[in-house]
Amino acid sequence: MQGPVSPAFIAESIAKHSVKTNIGAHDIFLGQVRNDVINGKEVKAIAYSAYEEMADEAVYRIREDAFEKYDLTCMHIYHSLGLVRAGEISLFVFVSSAHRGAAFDACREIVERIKKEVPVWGKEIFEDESYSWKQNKEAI
Amino acid sequence: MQGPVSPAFIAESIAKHSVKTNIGAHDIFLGQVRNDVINGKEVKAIAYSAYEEMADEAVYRIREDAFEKYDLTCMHIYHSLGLVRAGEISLFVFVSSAHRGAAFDACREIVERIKKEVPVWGKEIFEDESYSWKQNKEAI
Amino acid sequence: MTVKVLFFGPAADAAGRSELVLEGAVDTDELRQRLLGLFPKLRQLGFLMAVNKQVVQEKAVLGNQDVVAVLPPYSGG
Amino acid sequence: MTVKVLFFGPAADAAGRSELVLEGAVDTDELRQRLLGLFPKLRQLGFLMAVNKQVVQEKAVLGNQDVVAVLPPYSGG
Repeated sequence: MQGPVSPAFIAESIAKHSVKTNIGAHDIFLGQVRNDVINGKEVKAIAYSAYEEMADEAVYRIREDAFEKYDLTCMHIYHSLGLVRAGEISLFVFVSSAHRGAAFDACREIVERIKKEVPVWGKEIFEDESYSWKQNKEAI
Repeated sequence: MQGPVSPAFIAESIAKHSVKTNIGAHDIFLGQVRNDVINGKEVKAIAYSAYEEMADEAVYRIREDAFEKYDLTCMHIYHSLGLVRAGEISLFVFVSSAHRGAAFDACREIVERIKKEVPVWGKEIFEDESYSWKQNKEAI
Repeated sequence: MTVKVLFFGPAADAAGRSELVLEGAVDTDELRQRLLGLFPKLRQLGFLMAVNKQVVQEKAVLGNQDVVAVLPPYSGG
Repeated sequence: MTVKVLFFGPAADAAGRSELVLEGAVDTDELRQRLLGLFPKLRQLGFLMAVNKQVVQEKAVLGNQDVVAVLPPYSGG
């Protein structure tokens, strides 16, 4: 989605699941942009870009694999594109299952795979409008 | 809290964290009441009761232990008391940290400990107003 | 010497009440036996006891005015 | 025979462009060498290549009109 994931959007997503009364557990991961200090300058936002067609395919594969491996009721994955300010949310993974084990296991695995397999890049923008490219801890 | 945890309340909780720009990861667990079928009758709600003073102490201990063990920024735990209908949320655990590992580990451990250590009981109420006492899979 | 006994969840159903004041129970083992005698339905339930909000796993001596909670397996979440 | 090369994230910075059409590259190893020659800043970046959206870990033969993406380490989330 373009821009940050809003708390209202998350609330709507949660509310929609109240009709699915076979669900017993939801695990939700939210990635929030940190105001890291890099070489003395504070990150004020991250601009995300992606190889969108390939990213869509990667997310589709991650979804399919998770449904295959775990007993899940439903799953939603949203990653921001464009500008997300420090304190705003850039990643929303929402996994639901009858029992909590599957939701916990799947949600964590999905987040790890998103970081590793989805072609998205974050440009960290500092207060003075200069930038550097974000480096994830577990890079390729 | 009395009654179900509303999606709007969850959204407000998330929104409040946007000022904490040292947070990079939130893990949120939500327990939702399932319409299990027990002896042919469908659960329409659970009425929760607790030994409240002891429950408060148990939650306090779980909080303290998690802050001690994991590098967390903040943590919020809410369990419903009173009536929660099938599809509504009865447990809300919200754990935030700079990096995702701590949030994931702590959230899961907190949920397991809540189920084991907090004196709360759920009375499953069926469509015909009869009831049975809920049994958790990992009981004492 | 009196102790106050609190019954929670299915234990309140089994005892038909949420509290009870008992005289002369000296320790938790003796109290457990008296409760099982008074309320036989507690037998199939299984329960722990907490004395003044502390769960006791072994026999504990009771003091005057202690509050003893009868705690069947928890089922929160 | 032409291939279209797409540059993403820091690779677009290093190449100063987001795409480029190249003639005559027969496989991904040869293409990599040509790209490093054209855009030396790609060296320090490190990158994988995807041919028609499939990441290739070993040398792959290129066909006419293939789309090759230059993918520096991902940093989503």
